[in-house]
Order: sequence, then structure tokens, then C-alpha cells
Amino acid sequence: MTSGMTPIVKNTARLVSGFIAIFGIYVALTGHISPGGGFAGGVILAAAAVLIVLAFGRQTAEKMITESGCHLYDAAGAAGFLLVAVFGYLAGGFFVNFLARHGVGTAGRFWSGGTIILSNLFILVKVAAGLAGAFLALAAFRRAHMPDGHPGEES
Amino acid sequence: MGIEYLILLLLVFMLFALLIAVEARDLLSSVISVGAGGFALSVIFLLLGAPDLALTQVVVEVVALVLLIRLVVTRHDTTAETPRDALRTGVVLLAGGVLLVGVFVAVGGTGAAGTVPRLGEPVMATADLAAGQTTPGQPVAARYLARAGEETGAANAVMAVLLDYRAYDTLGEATVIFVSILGAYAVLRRIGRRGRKEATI
Amino acid sequence: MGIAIYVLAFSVLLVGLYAVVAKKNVIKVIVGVLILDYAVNLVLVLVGYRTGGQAPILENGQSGAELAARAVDPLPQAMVLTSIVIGLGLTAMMVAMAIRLYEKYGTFDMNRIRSLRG
Amino acid sequence: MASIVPLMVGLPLGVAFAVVAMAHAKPLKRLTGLVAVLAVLLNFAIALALLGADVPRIFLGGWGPDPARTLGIEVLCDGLTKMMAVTINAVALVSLLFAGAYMRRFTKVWLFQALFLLMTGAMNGVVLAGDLFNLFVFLEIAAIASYALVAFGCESEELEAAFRYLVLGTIGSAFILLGVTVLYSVTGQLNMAAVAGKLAAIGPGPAVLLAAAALIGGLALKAAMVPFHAWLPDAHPSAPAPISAMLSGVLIKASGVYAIARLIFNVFGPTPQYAAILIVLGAASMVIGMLMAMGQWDLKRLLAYSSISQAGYIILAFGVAAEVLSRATPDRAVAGLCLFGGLFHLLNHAAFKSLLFLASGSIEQQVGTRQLKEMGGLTRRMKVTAFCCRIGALSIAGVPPFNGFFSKLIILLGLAMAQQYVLCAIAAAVAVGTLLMYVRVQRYVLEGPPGDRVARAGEAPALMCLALVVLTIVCIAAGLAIVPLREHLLGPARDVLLNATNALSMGAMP
Repeated sequence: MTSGMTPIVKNTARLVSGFIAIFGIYVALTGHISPGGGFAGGVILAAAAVLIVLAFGRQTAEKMITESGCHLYDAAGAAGFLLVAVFGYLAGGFFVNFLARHGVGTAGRFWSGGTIILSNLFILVKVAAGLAGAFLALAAFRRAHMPDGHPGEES
Repeated sequence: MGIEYLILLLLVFMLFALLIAVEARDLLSSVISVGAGGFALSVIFLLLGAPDLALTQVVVEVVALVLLIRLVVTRHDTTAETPRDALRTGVVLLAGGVLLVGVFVAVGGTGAAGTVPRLGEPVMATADLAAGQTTPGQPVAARYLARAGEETGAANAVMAVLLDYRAYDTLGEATVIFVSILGAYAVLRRIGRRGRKEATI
Repeated sequence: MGIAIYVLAFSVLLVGLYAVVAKKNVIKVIVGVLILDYAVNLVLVLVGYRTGGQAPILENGQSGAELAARAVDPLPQAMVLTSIVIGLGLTAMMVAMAIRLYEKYGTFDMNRIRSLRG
Repeated sequence: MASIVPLMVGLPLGVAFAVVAMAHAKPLKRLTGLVAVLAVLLNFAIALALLGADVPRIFLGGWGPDPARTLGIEVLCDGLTKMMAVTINAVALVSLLFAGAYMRRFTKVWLFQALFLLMTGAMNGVVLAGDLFNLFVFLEIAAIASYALVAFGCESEELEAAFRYLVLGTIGSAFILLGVTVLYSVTGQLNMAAVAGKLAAIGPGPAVLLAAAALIGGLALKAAMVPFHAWLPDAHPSAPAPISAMLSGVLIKASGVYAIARLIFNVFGPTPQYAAILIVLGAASMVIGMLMAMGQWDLKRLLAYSSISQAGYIILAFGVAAEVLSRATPDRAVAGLCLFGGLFHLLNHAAFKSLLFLASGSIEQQVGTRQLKEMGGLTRRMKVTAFCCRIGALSIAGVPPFNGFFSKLIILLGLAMAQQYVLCAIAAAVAVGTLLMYVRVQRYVLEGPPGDRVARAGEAPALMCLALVVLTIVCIAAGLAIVPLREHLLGPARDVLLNATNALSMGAMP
């Protein structure tokens, strides 16, 4: 998969992946008022990354999406969600909806739900980065038998 | 009633697709059939009033299918040679018979006490929302539906449950995906122990 | 009618169980695990279904009490969402293991894997 | 005090996320091990601090209950939870110290540390869970982390063992979720206390039995009880030694034995049927595990089979206690004795089995083999390891005055007083068999002239020896300090199980 696919596929992928990514973010951010949510949005966003890896090949794709970047965002998203829980101590305890203490807004409006938007956002980042990183790592194992003398793992 | 027949039809389709997936000799057709079953499942979710699940099931199915198809098409060993293990098949059939009888008794379809309620009449429907301090053990779900809008501000009751009432579960959910991706990385290290050559047969 | 749907859902569970226990191919086993997931999720959603129920999302101008009287149960749906995520995580990990097993043994066949190991 | 309880889960998870981030920042990379140890140490401190505290019921997210329904997820902090939390975090701390030296041979150790922390945090989550679905979620996290850790060496056999473990574990999880589903469909609740109350009100029915069967089957698979034990003898020896210690020492207990006991006693309530199932599972595991272990020449496999047998003791004791409690006129003193013996054995087994697995790791690293026949004369070359290994073997064999003797004695006494003489005789016979088996282990590993490999071996690194010595002290002390242990750790845990279905709703409301 060094060269990727044909130019037609590449151009289409370049065009479509942007739309897919925006749709994923939209699904995540409106999770509290319509079907969807951070997890579905994150998987959609990851699907955009998967499309790029498939169309352009791993080498090219790694210039846009690096594995260590995925690790970092993955950890940051998870930690962010945990922080939402810990910030609940400000309002009384673990996982208390600390933004909702001064009113939760009207159900059905975008600015409602307190921490739910925040949680959805963090889950979006976490799931998207995690799945994209995992796909990159899996894509590295395309050939069953690696040639000898491949670089060893760094510790 | 119409919807239930549709669900039944889709379920039959799904069962056939999954049977093909299990029995097909060719691994690629097996993987694609399981995808067909998964998409049928997402339509069933939609019919059962669960659009969140339908959306999630579709996108998860796509990603899982990409992973599986890639796994199969880039390898040379593409057919399942040995069909099945007779002893284990027998055990499964026996266990399956017992399970189905158990389900038949437990569901019953009569709605009697101590059995699973009839389809379409969830236990939530028996809730008495006005019940105060005196009648304990009211199903929680009706209360979620009735008050989620004002208490959490989320119009989508599923998200209200997932990210507010039961957000601790969702922390677990986020952690599951984190763990399994870390696990995949751990398994994919080419060399596990230092000073040992990669051994392939 | 309802019991037929339940029995079919549990048959799906049995198909998955059969694939996982009796099949001797790594890919078939992964497929079986996916099927097991489908079946349990399906039963969970069926348990919360209300005949002709609406999705548990407030419509414009609808009150909570009206929603509670008409919508399907949101709690099993939240549980299934978690369960789907767990299934996806497991799939990623099983695929990773299958890749490594293939790389080590050159086959997806568990019997041959065992005999190669000796 | 109550507000810090959920941190026992949050802290290890958060630190695990931080470890992954730190591993990608050059200057922080070296600190990951230290941070992980500190996190587990802090968790152990929290668990100890909670021991004396009297905590009201905790509901997360500020969704306190009204008597009619429980909205939020409940976190338990009763005697049983506290005892399990202390055990889990203590074994985790020692294993992580041991891993500090042992894991140097492996690549990408930060992945190990992150997965280890996630597994520990999830086990804490399992014992803290007061909600059926929450229990399932944390069982899954612990299980998935353990699948990856079993395969951490990435050798062929390890990958295969991990895959088989994963597949069987997934079947178990599916049945557990099915059981939770059926229970929910009948009761409309997920909170354990509320489900227990509702089940008592509606009485036993086919749906409840189906749920119980699915839950017991799934959890017995996680606990490796005998008809469902096929994965354990492959998976536990394949893991790196600190992970073997965690899996055998605490994971099968937290996600198997503990969960079964919690559900049977506190949610379903003990009945003769459930008691019979537990007794059969326990007795079969006890006997078959011991017989299988006798034929093994691989030290780690032997230890793994012996774990099945020892977990069988615990389940058997619980089963007899359930049987006594379900009689028309329950004798609470006898049931309490059985429960006390089972819980004490759980604690002791966590100590000596992790000690033995860690010692086997030391031996494997220094001598380069796991085969009993290739060892011998270890007392001369590895004095500390050999001494600790000897104490561990004497403890598990049930030689006085070590802890294993007392817990087995209490279980036997309990069985006899419950008039289960046949079971008592079987348990005694298995105890004798275990004694003989570990005498053989000692003769092959420790005595005799050193073999070629042993003659070239030296003592293990100091950190590994430290971990072994700590567990050895625990093994000796637990046998002597039985009275204070009963007072502060085991007594409250026993009372939780004795109070059956009332136990969960007894705490003060916040």
C-alpha cells in the first residue's frame, strides 16, 4: 500500500473525507438534541481518517495523521472526560453536572444540557483519535512476512 | 402491529445472513454476510424507536467491516478448511435447546408475574410517576423520560441517561475503547521481549 | 407475535454461540463474537420496546409527562450504546490478534495453529 | 470521606491516561513507572483509610435517591467492598514493584504500565459497583486489559492463549449482560439494592431463574470454575509473572468469586438451588484442579491449576453458607463461620498465590526455565527467593502456623458444623493432596544438587526480592494476626454476606 489507489479515488477521497469529518463533528455536537452523540460522531470522524489511509496509502497518510499524535489526543480526550467528572466536585461530587447548577437551558435548544456538550466533545476526540490510531497500526501489518532487517521497536 | 411483522421479516433475513456467515467456506463472503446482518440489525433498531442506536450501529458496522475485510483480503488463507468440531457442536445444540426452552418459559407471552413482560409492554409502562415515598421499587426509566428535559436540559433522553444520570457508566465505556486500543497496540509490537529474534513459522 | 420475535433473537444468540464454540477458524470465531454481540443488544432493545412507541427524544412543545406515556424505554438504549462500543473495542483487538497469529503461523486455522505449535 | 470513594476508580484511570501522554514526551518518559507506583500506593492508602470509616450510601452525579426509585449509579463502600479493595490494591502494589525490575526485558513498558493501571482501576470499579450494568462495564474493562496483558510478550503461544482467553471471556460477558437484561426486564431497576427489594416482592419466577443461570454461568467462566476452566491453564502461565500474580491472585476473585457472592447473597438471596449450584461448582473445581495440577511439570501451569482448586475452596465455603442460610431455621453462627473461612482463604490465596507466581517469575528470569525437572538446589544459589518460595509453598499446602492452614481449618470446621460431612471429607482429602503436591514442588525446586542452569544463576534484582519478602511477611503475619484481621477486615465483610438481601439497603442515606 505504498502508492495508494488511483488518482480518481484519491481526489474523491480528498473531497469526501472533509464532508464526512464535518458530519461527524455535527453528529457529536448535537447529540443532546437529536440522535447521535460523541461516540457515533467519533466513529464517523475516524472513518474519514480510515478513508484517507485507504486511498493514499499508509506512508502518505502518516504525514497527515501520526500515530503518536493519535495516542496523545486519545489520552487527552479520555482525561478530559474524566476531568468533567472531577470538576463535578465543585458542585458537590463526582460526576455532578457542574454547568447545570445555574439552570440547564431549554431542552431542545443547542445551549442546553450543561456538561453533556462538553462530554460529547471529549468523547468525539477520544474515539476518533483512538480508532484512527488503531487503524494506522493495523494497516502497518499488511504483509504477512516482513523482510528481514526491519527497524526494531523503540522502547 | 404492522411494524412487528416487518421486524419479524428483518429478523428472519438477519438470521439467514448470519447462518451464511457462519457456514460459508469463503472467509470474505462470511465477513460480508455478517455485515449484511449488522445492517439489518440497525434497521430493526430504527423500527424499535432507537435512532441513536441505528446510527451508531451503522457507523460501527462500517468500521468493523473495513477492518475485517482488510484482514481477510490481504491474507492468502481465505477458506475455512475444517468445518466443525462434532463434540462441541453437540454441546452447543444441547445448551441451545435448554436455553430456548428456558426463554420460552421465561417469556411465556402471558405477561404473568415472574416472567419477562410481553413485547411492546415494557416494565417501564407499569411505573406510577406520581408514586411518592410510599411505594418503593418504581421502574426508573419512566422518571428519566418525564424529567430529563427539565433536570438535565437534554431533549434526547438517551443522552441524558448516558451522559448525566449514568455518566459513570460512560466513563467506563470511554475507558473500554481506550483499553482495547492500547491492547491492540500492545499485541501489535513486533518484538515483545528484548534480545529475541522475531520467530515466524 | 412477541414470543416469535424473542425466540428469533435468541436463535441469533445460538448461531453466535455455535460459531464461537464449534468453529475452528480465527475469522469465523471473530464473526461469532460479533453475532453474540448483535443478539444480546437486540434482546436488550426488545425489552424496552413499547408498541408504536416514539423515540425517546422530546419533540417541540412536548411535555415530559407526554413523552413518558408514549416513548420507548431509554435506559436499555443507553446500555446498548455502551455494549456496541465494547463490541467495537473487542473487534479491534481480535483483529490485531488475528493479524499476529497469521503472521506467526501463516494460517487462520486453529487446528493447524495447534499442530504447528506441537 | 464518602466523596473520595469514587476516586479509587478515577485515580488509576486518570493516571493511565497520563502515562500514555507522558510516554510521548521525551523528558517525562522515564517517570511513567514512578507515577504508576505512586498512583497504586495512593489507592492503597485510600483503601486503608476507608477501613475504619463509616460511609453513608453514595450516589454519583448528585442524583440522590428518593425511596420510590434510584436515579444515579450507586457506589458501594461496605465491609466486603473495603476488604476486596485492600486486597486488590495491596497485590497490585507489590506486583507493580516487582514489575519495575522484571519488565525491563520487555519493549514499550509504558504500555504495560497503562494497561496494568487500567486493570487495577477496573477491578476497584467491580468491587465498588452497586449497579448491575456498572458491574458489567468494569468487568469488561478488567477483562479486556487482561487479554492484552496475557499477550504482552507477543510470542506465538502467548498470542494463542490470549486469543482463546478472549473468546471464552467474551462468551461469559455476553451471558452476564443477558442476565442483567432479563433482570432489568422484570424489575425495571439496575441498582442492586432496588433489584433485591423488587425480587423479594415478586418472588421467584422463571425469568429470575433464567437471569440467575445466565449470571452464574458467565461469572463462573470468569472465575474459571470447573466446567468453564479451559482458558485458565493456558492464559495464566503465558502472562508475564506480575500479571500472572494479578490474574490468579485477584482478578479471578474480584470478577468471579466476589461478583458471584455479591449477586447470590445480596441480590438474589440464598436459596437451596443457588447453594447447590455453588457447592457443585466449588467441589468439582477443588478436586479436578488439584488432580490436574499434580500431573504438571511446568511450574507456572501447576500454579495455575492449583488456583482453580483453591478458588473452589472459597466457592464451596460460600455455597455451604448459602445452604445453611436458606434452611428453615438458619444457624447464623455456622453460616458466618463458613463465610469467614471463605473470605479468609480468599485473602490468603491472594497473598500466597501471587507470592508463588512472582517467585516463579524470578526463577524463570534467573534460571531460564519453568520446568521442575531442570531446577533443583535453588536454596544455594538464590537464598532470598528460595526462602520466600518455601514459605509460600508451606502456606498454600496448609502447614501450621502459616495462614493457609488457618483458613482451610476454618472452612473444614464450618463444613463439619453445617453437617456436610461428605464435603468436609472431600475438602480434607484435597488439602492432603495439595500438601503432597507442594512437597514435590519443594523437593524439585529447592532441594537436591543444583542443575546446570541453576549453578550459573544468581540472586534476582533487589526490587524483585523486596516484593517477595513483603508478600512473605504478609503470609506469616496473616496466620498470626487472625484476631485483628477478623475485627477490622473480615468480620465486616462476613456480616455483609450474612445479612443477605437486606445488606445493601441498610446504609444511611446521604
